Order: sequence, then structure tokens, then C-alpha cells
Amino acid sequence: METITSVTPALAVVTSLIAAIMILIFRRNPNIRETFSIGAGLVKFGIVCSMIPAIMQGKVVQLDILEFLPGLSIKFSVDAFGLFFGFTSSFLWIFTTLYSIGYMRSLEEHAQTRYFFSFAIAMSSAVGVAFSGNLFTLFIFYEILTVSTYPLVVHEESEEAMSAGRKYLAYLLTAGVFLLFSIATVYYYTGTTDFSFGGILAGKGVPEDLLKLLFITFMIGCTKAAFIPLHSWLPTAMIAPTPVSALLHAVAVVKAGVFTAVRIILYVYGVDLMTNTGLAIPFAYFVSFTIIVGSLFALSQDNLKLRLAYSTVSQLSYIVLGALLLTSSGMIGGIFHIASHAFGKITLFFCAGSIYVASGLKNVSELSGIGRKMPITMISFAIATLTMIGLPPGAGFISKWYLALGTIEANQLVLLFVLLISSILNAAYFLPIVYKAFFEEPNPSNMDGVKEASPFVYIPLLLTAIGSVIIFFYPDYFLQLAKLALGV
Amino acid sequence: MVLDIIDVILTKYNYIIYISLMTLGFYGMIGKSNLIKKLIGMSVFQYAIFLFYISIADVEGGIAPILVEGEVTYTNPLPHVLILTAIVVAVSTLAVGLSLVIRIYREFGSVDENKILMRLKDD
Amino acid sequence: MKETRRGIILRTNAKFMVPFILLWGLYVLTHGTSGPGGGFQAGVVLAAGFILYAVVFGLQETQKIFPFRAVLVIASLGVSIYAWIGVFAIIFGGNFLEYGKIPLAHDIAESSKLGIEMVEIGIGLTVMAIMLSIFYTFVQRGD
Amino acid sequence: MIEELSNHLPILLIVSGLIGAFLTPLIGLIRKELCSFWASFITLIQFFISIILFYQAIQVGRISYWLGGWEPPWGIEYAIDILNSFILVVVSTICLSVAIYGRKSLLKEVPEKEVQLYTLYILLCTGMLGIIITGDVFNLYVFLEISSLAAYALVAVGDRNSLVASFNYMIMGTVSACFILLGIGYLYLMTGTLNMADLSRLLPPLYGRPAILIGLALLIVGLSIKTALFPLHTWLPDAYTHSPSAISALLSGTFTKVGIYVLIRLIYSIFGLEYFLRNVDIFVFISWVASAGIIFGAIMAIAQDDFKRMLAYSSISQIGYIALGISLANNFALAGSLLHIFGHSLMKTGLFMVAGALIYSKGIKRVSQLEGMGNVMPLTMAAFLIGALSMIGIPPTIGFASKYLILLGAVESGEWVFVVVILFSSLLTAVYFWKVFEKVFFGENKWKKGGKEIPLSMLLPTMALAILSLLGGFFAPVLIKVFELWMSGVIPGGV
Repeated sequence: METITSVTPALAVVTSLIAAIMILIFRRNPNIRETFSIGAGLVKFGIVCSMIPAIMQGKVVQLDILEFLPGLSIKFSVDAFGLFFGFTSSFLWIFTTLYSIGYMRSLEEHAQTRYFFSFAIAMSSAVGVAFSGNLFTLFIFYEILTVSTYPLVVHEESEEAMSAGRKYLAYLLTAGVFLLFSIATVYYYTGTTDFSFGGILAGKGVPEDLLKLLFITFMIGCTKAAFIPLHSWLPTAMIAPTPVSALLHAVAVVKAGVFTAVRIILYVYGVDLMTNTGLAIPFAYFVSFTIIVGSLFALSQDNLKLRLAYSTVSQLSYIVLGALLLTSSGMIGGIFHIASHAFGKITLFFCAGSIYVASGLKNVSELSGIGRKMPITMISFAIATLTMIGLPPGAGFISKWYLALGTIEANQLVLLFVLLISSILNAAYFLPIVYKAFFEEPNPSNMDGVKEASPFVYIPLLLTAIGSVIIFFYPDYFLQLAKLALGV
Repeated sequence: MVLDIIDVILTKYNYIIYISLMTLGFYGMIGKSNLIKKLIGMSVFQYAIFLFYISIADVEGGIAPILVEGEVTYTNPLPHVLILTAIVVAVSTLAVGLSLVIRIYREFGSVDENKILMRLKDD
Repeated sequence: MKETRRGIILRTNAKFMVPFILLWGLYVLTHGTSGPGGGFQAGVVLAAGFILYAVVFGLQETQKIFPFRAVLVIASLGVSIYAWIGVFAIIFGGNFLEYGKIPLAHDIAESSKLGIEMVEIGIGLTVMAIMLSIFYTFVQRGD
Repeated sequence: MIEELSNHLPILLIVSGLIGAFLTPLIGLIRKELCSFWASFITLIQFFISIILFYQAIQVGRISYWLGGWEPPWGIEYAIDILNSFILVVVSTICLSVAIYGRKSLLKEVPEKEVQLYTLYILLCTGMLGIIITGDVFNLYVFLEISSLAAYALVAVGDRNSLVASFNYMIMGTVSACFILLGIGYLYLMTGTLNMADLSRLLPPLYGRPAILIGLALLIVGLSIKTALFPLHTWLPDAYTHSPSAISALLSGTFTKVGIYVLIRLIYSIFGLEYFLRNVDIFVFISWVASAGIIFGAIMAIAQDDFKRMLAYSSISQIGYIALGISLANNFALAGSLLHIFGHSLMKTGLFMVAGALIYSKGIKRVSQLEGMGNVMPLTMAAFLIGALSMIGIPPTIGFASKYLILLGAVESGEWVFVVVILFSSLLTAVYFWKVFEKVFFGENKWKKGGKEIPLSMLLPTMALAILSLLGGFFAPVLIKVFELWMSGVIPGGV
């Protein structure tokens, strides 16, 4: 594969770091501070986009920064898969920044500088995870992501938030430790941690039992992907301000976990090794369990954000499931779902935040008739719901279609059945909200005087909702990237 | 067997002496609660080691290492020189230790470790 | 230590002893190169002389002759002598403390001897001053 | 002249310190305030000399300086190779930054004692540099005692409890020094030489002799006390807690590291790895003890409320890492240990400086009083944040790089237990630092009025060390390359 050496990937990471410093410097002047946030978002997205032509031609953009030991270096390497994730998250960052400004100012939140600062660093590391060329670099950004999102989780500084923060750290730092262990072992056996499609572990004389153990520790390391039973940090973290939940806990952090899991499955273990060791199918069943149970949990939640969180738990596992099917359609479906879920779920969270800003409501049962008061928000919500369920014209349809194809190719009809059931469950926990919003009479006690919040709040969510529809109609670009990632 | 032991005692008596002194000193440092006695123990401990050094410098039939005419065996002067330095170090340590004890006495009104610890706990 | 009249025998003896102790200290100091002796021993002997004086005539009396500041200065001076001799050796192209290279006398052996003696003087002064300062400190604290 | 002097840098390093220390009283006679500047000046000179020596050592490989022109093994030799010139740089950096930091901090905590303090301070720094630079084991003992004596006295100027802490430290320190002296005696008895290079030549034929083993055991026990290796650490928590903050900062950053350096020198240079692999398998023992220390220190640190005491226990834990790396005895682990010596010096000194800053500005000593300090002293607390993250081992800090290397070393030796220990203790470290973070950054702000940063002369060194430990992760590859130059000579098989 042709490689190009360029500083672009590093620039993409550094942009938001510089923004973070600028945010600190201009902490006394909110307007300039926010200008830097938005500016960095745009610049970063531009930088990411500038790599698209090269990647589309099947090239890889690389940059070696530091070499610790032979085979152990800080290295950026942007391939189609990395770009897929990087593009999605940096694109959505722009909207989230706009939305954050509206949200934070409407609620007159404290410590806004800390908020934007941490946000910028978190984005830096999310893109860093996407562009990492090896496990070592990936780990570095993975940990920075954990630490930089902590202040966002405990933003409220209440006793509840602090204990949520402790839980968050306890899960994610422990996960980091497992990941580190696995990386060290991989390095010891292979002398490298560089990703390459097809895997690096095969034929290196690693004992089979160790391979299996290592896979388990790797997957525990990917606790960010919220597999049940290691999911409970995610609902707890919902105490964070809504934009944080929207971007980080629907896109950046959890997707970093999923992304890492897929990287490990496809680029460290590789298709052949996964098949030979027989790890893929058992783990696929394990992940299916998460899909179903996550949905069941979501059904039972009344708090809107919690319901969304459990939905995320469930949806994330689609992506891993796709990779584990080890068939090209399945893998394409899984990778594609990174984008479709991101657009859908961020819209849903934005909507939840918008409702909270406008009316202070948090629970599903109180939302009767809100669609009449806040039409833009709730229409966007409905569109995003379609994506989540996997109905046209939502982007989720395409990913689920490919996933379903993948299960058939892999001859795993049980998994196909899982997909169907979970779609039904998705519908079961999302559609009642839409129904309530539009077709039930508003309860005057909590609906009086409610109207759309500031345009900073409702415009981003409308755009992301439209985005998910656009992806449905023009999926070629994402599909192309997904296929390139698999070398198809 | 007994003869062996006697032989060891007779030929290696320097080791036995220094080890007994060292043990004695160590006991003083650890076992005594009076800080001054601890310091005395410390000195005994140090000087035992100096004795060891001096004893290993001895060469059978050697004379003091001052230049004289003719073929003579000298004892090894190096350990003496080393120990001279070490003695200075020991004296300095003792001085530091004593001054500490004086200050401890003025602060706590006692040189007994147990009493001092009790007073520290009261704070 | 309070100023009290000590026994006349004690004072007379002390007055008689102190000069000899100091003189002997100086002897030891200057003969360190060719015989048993040297800076450490001489310093202690010299300090012993002053300490004897202090024990008998009282601290204040001694500090009139030898104030605490002077002790500090002498200690510093002594080490400086030692260090500067070493540095001189470097300046004249030798290694640190390579006395032979310092052009004090005609031949290397002679200048070595002189160099060592000067270093010994430095050491002696320092040791004396430090011993005295330890003594002063302890006695003053006793008030 | 300049070129002339550059050949004499090893001795000038020590002599400048000696002259500096003994001129301090004279300068104090002129003006007491000048003493602190004088100490900064002297340590600055030593810092520059160390840097140059490091550079020369990388160029040349080994510099040997003969005191008085006497050829070793008869004379005392100052031998500088990459290992000890690196440690020189580490130690002199810390000495310099603490000297600058201490001006205001010591004045506040221990008023009216500048003259004695700075004399001892320079003496302590010089003694440590002497230990590092010398190539003669007895000379090493003398320097060790010089610096130890200065350290006892410096610890004793702290609060009321510091006297007892210092006394215990002195007793332990003297036992350790005596063991070292005795160990040296045994080596001398067997080989008839005190020169390190000479010893390493003469020892291999004597490997089987019990007297050598006794000497080694005595030396290792003695050095373990000096480095506060668990379970011989008992003097450390009290000494660090009760001494003035600047002194805790200096001791934590340098003195234990010097002990570790001597341990490395002893094991890898003087005895040679061969001995341990073939004759005495002491590494197993050390590594288990070190692991126990890592866990013990971390757990004790969690239980502390006193900020400095917490840091002190954390030191015990971190020293365990270094010792573990040494005893794993492979390239990764040893490089990791060397890196951790550097990293831990930076971070722990920085953290103690933060502790001193809290005492300076608000008189706070306890973690529970720290609520909302993040708003009052943002820069100081930012330094604390970086230092603590580095201590936990969050990338890209230097703490991460070094722990990762030690981890790789453990994996390479196939010692899975130690792998678990290293990883688990990182989590424990996170627990005790996070306890502080929560208070500092997310606690209720009780200090609405009078929020003020510490003076610049204290803030700058603190920030500088924090930034260094952040950037250190990026320098790590370069340093590892440098270490490899040295390690290729001592670890059979090369890198």
C-alpha cells in the first residue's frame, strides 16, 4: 500500500490542543474563547478533509514522530478506517461546539472555561485515537481521552457527580491497565505494535491459550465500548451536561472504544487468526447478548438521557458484531454503523438537551405534547429515531442492511435473528416518545410557555438530523471508505 | 572439633571481637530507649568497624609504615588512613547526634524515647 | 556558663598549660609531612587548648579572644586554603591537588612538601574552628 | 585557559561546592539574604558543569580524572561515564530548582537560619554529586556521610516533630553507612583495591568466595536503607513529613536516587551481571521485596491525610518501581528504571514544591483542607495536576514512558506477577491522587477572598519541573538511546 509522509495527521491533533491553550488564555473573554473553539473545529475538520483525496486513492498518510525502541514509536497513520472515525468525530465536533455554546449560556453554567478546555483536549485525543498508527500511540490517546473527559463528567460538582466521576475513572483507568498489559505482551511477542490489516499476531509463536487470554484482556481494555457487564459507567456518566453526553458518550469516547476493539480484531488479530482460534463466533454471541440486554435496559428507563445511554450500549455492539462476522458485508456494515449511529445518537442527545434547556424536563413520561411546542426539535428527534431503528430514510438502515447480509454470509442465522429482535426493541423504546410528543395532549403544568431554545441549540440538531438522512441517500462516500478500510 | 573452635578463636579473634562489639553497639542503638545511650551504642558500633579495618591492615611481622633502610615488611597503611577519615566522620555524626539530643531535651523535656513519643502523641 | 571565680590552682595551671598545648598543636601541624601528625590531629589539639581555656575562664572570656564570628571565618578560611591550593595546581597545569606542579620551590619534591603543608594548615584551622564551634554551640545552649 | 579548565570539570564540580559551602558563613556575615542567592549561584555552576560532563561523556564514553595526579588504583579517581553523568544532571537540576524555590519557602518556614541552612544545603548537594562522580568506593563512603550529615541537620530544622524524625533518620542512616563501610572493608580485604574499575577487574576470579558475598550483602542492605527500600523505609515518612518543604523536595528528588544509583553501579558495574546470574540469585529476592514495597507504599499513601506524608509513602512505592526494574535485569527494565529515576525526581520534587506552596500561602498541610484550591492557585495546582498524572503514568508524561518500559521488562522476563503488580499499583496511585484532585479542582471554593499565587521565585521552579515531566515523555526516546550506549556494555547480549 502506498504511503505518503505528511504532517497533516499531527496537525489535526495539535489544532485543538492549541485551541485548548487559547481557551485558557482568553478565559476572561467568553466570546473570543468560543471563537477559538469553533475556529479550531472548522480548521480541524478542514485538515481532516484534506486527507480524503489521498485516502480515497487507497494511500495511507503516515507520520513517525518518536521512536522509543525499535517497533515502539509514536506514529500516526491515517487509513480509510481511521479517517472514517476521524472524519465523523471532527465533523460532529463543529456542531457540538455550536450547541455547547447555546446550551451552556442558556443554563448559565459555571466553569465554562474548564468545560471548553477539556472538550478541546478530548477531541484532540479522539482524533488521535483515530489516526494512531500503532497500539502504543493509540493507548496514549486513549488514556488522555479518559483523563480529559473526567472534568466534563463531574462538571456539576455535586456529590452525585463526584461519585459518578469516581466510577467513570475506576472503570476506564482499570480498562487502560488491561489494555496496557495486552499491548506490552503483543510487543514482546511480535516486536511491533503497528497495525496492519490481516493482523500482526499470526505466526509469531504466541501460545494459543495466551492468544485467547489476550483477546479477553484486550476486550476488557475496550471498556469504553461499554460491553455488558462492563457498561455501567456509561449510564452513570450521563450526569454530565448534555453536549458532553452527545458528543463524547455517543461519539468520541464510546466510539474510541469500539474503534479500538475493531482495530484489535481486524488489525492486530486479523481475520485469519480470529477464524482459526475460533474466537470470533463466541464473542459475537457475547456481543449479541449486549445488544439485546442493552435494549431491554433502555426499555425500562424513564429518564430520557438514560434511555439514550442504554440504547448506545446496545448500538455500539452492532459495530463490534459487524467486525466479528468476518465477512466483508458484515464488516462494512459495522464500520458504516460508526457514522450512522454517530449522526443519529448525537441528534437524539441534542434533542434531549434542547428539551431540558427549554423546559427543564428530563423524563420520558413528562413529554406529552412537547412536539407541538418544539416542532423542530421533535421532528429531528423523529428522524434520528428512524436511523436508530434502521428504517429508511435513516442512515441506520444501510448499516443494518449490510449487517444482516453479513450474518447470512457468515451463516449465522441466530445473529440475524438477534438483529431483528433488537430492531423491534429499538422501535419499542423510541417510538412511544415520538408518539407522546406529537399525539398526546400537553400537560399544562409543565408545558406552559415552553418554546424552542436559542438557535444555537436547535440549528445544530436539525443539521445533524438532516445529515443522517443525507447519508442514507448518498452513502457512497462512506461505503467507499468502509470498503477501502477492508481492502475490498 | 573443640580444637577447631579453639583454632578459629585463636586465629580469627579479631573478627570475633569486632562482631561482638558490633552486636553490643547494635543492641544499644535498638534496645535502649535513652537517646544518649543510643548514641553511645552507635559509637561502639562504628568503632567496632574501625577495629575491623585496622586489624585487616596488619601484616605478620610488619612494622609501622615509616621509611627505613633495608628490607623490611610494612603493615598496610591504607586502612589506617581510611579509618582516620572515618573517625572524623564518626565524630561529626556524634556531634550532630548530640546536638539533636540537646534540642530534643529542650523541646520535650526528656531524653527517653517512650516519653517523647507519648508527648508527640498528645499533640 | 556563669562567670564564677575558679580555684587559683586551676587557673594558674591552665594559664601555664594553654600556651604549651597550642605550641604543641602548631608543632604537630607543621610536621605532618615528614612524621606522624597532620591537620586533623593538630586541629583537635589546638581546639583542646582553647576549650581548656574556656572551661576554666568561662565562655565570655574566651569569646573575647575568639568570637564566634571569627570561628566561622577561620573555618571558611581553612577550607578555602585547601581548595585554592588545589585550584592553583590546576592553574599551573597539573591536576587538582597535584602539588608538584605549583612552583613553590625548585624541585617537585620540595614544592610537594610545601603544598601538603599548606593544605594541612588549612585543614588544621578548619578542624580547630569546627571543634570550637561545636563546643560553643553546646555550651551556649546550656544556658 | 577555558580549554584547560574543561579538563578539570570533574573536580571543579566538587570544589566549587566545597568553596561555596564554606564561604556561605562569610557571605552571611555581610548580609543574610545573600546566602540563598549564593546557593542558587553555586548550584547553577554545578548544573552547568554537569551538563557539560554529560555531553562529554556521550562523546568520549568515559572520562577519568586523577586526583593529585595519582594514577588509579593508587589515587582517587573520578570516573564519569554515561550512567553517572546522567544522574549528575538529574541531581544538579533538582538542586538548582530547589535552591531557587527555597529562597522564599525556607524563609517562611524556618526564619533566621539562612546561614546554616544554605551551608548545609550546598554541602548536601556537593556530597551527592561527589557520591555520583567518584570512582573510588571509600571516597564514595565519605561523600555519602558528608551528605547524610547535612541531610540529618537539614531535616532537624523543621517543626517540633522533625527533631525526633531526624534522630531516627540519623540512627538508621548511621547503621546503613556502617554496613556500607563494612561491605567496602570486605571487598578491600579480598581484592586489595578500592577503585571501582579495578574492583570490577579483580572480582570475577573471586566470585565463589563467601567473603565477597558477605561484602555484597552488607552493601546492598546498607544501600537499601539509604534508598528507603521497603521494608527498610521506616525513617522516610517522618523525615519527609516534618522537614521544611524545600528540604523534603530536595531529599525526595535526589538523595534516594543517589542511593539507587550506587546500587546500580554496584550490581551492574562493580560486580557485573554475570555474578548475579551465575552465583547469587539475589534478584528474585529484590524483585519480590520491591513489589511488596510498591503495593505497600501505595496503600499507605491512600490512607494518609497529611499531604506531605502521602507524597512520602508514594515515594516508597515509586522507589520500589526503580528497584524492580533493576532486579529484572534486562534492557527494557533497566532503561525504564533509569528513566524513572529521572522522572520520579522531577515529579516528586515538583509535588513537594506544591506541598510547600500550600504551606507557604495558606498554611495547609492536610488533603482535607484543600477544597477549591484550584481556583486560588491555578498555576501551582496545574503543576500538581501534571506531576500527579505523571506519577500515575498517564501518557504522554515521563511517568508513563518509564513505567511502560519497566512493564515491558517484566513481560520480557515472563514475570507475570510483577506485570500485575505494576499495573495494579498504577491504579492505586490513581486512587490517592484522585482523592486530592477531587478536593482541589471540584471541591467547594472556601477561599473566595484572598486568592493569591505563590511568589514567582517559587512558582517558576515548580512549573518548570512540571513541564519537564510532561515533556520528558517526548525526550524519553533520546534518553533511551543514550542509556543503550551504557547498557550495551553491562548487559550481556546487548539490546
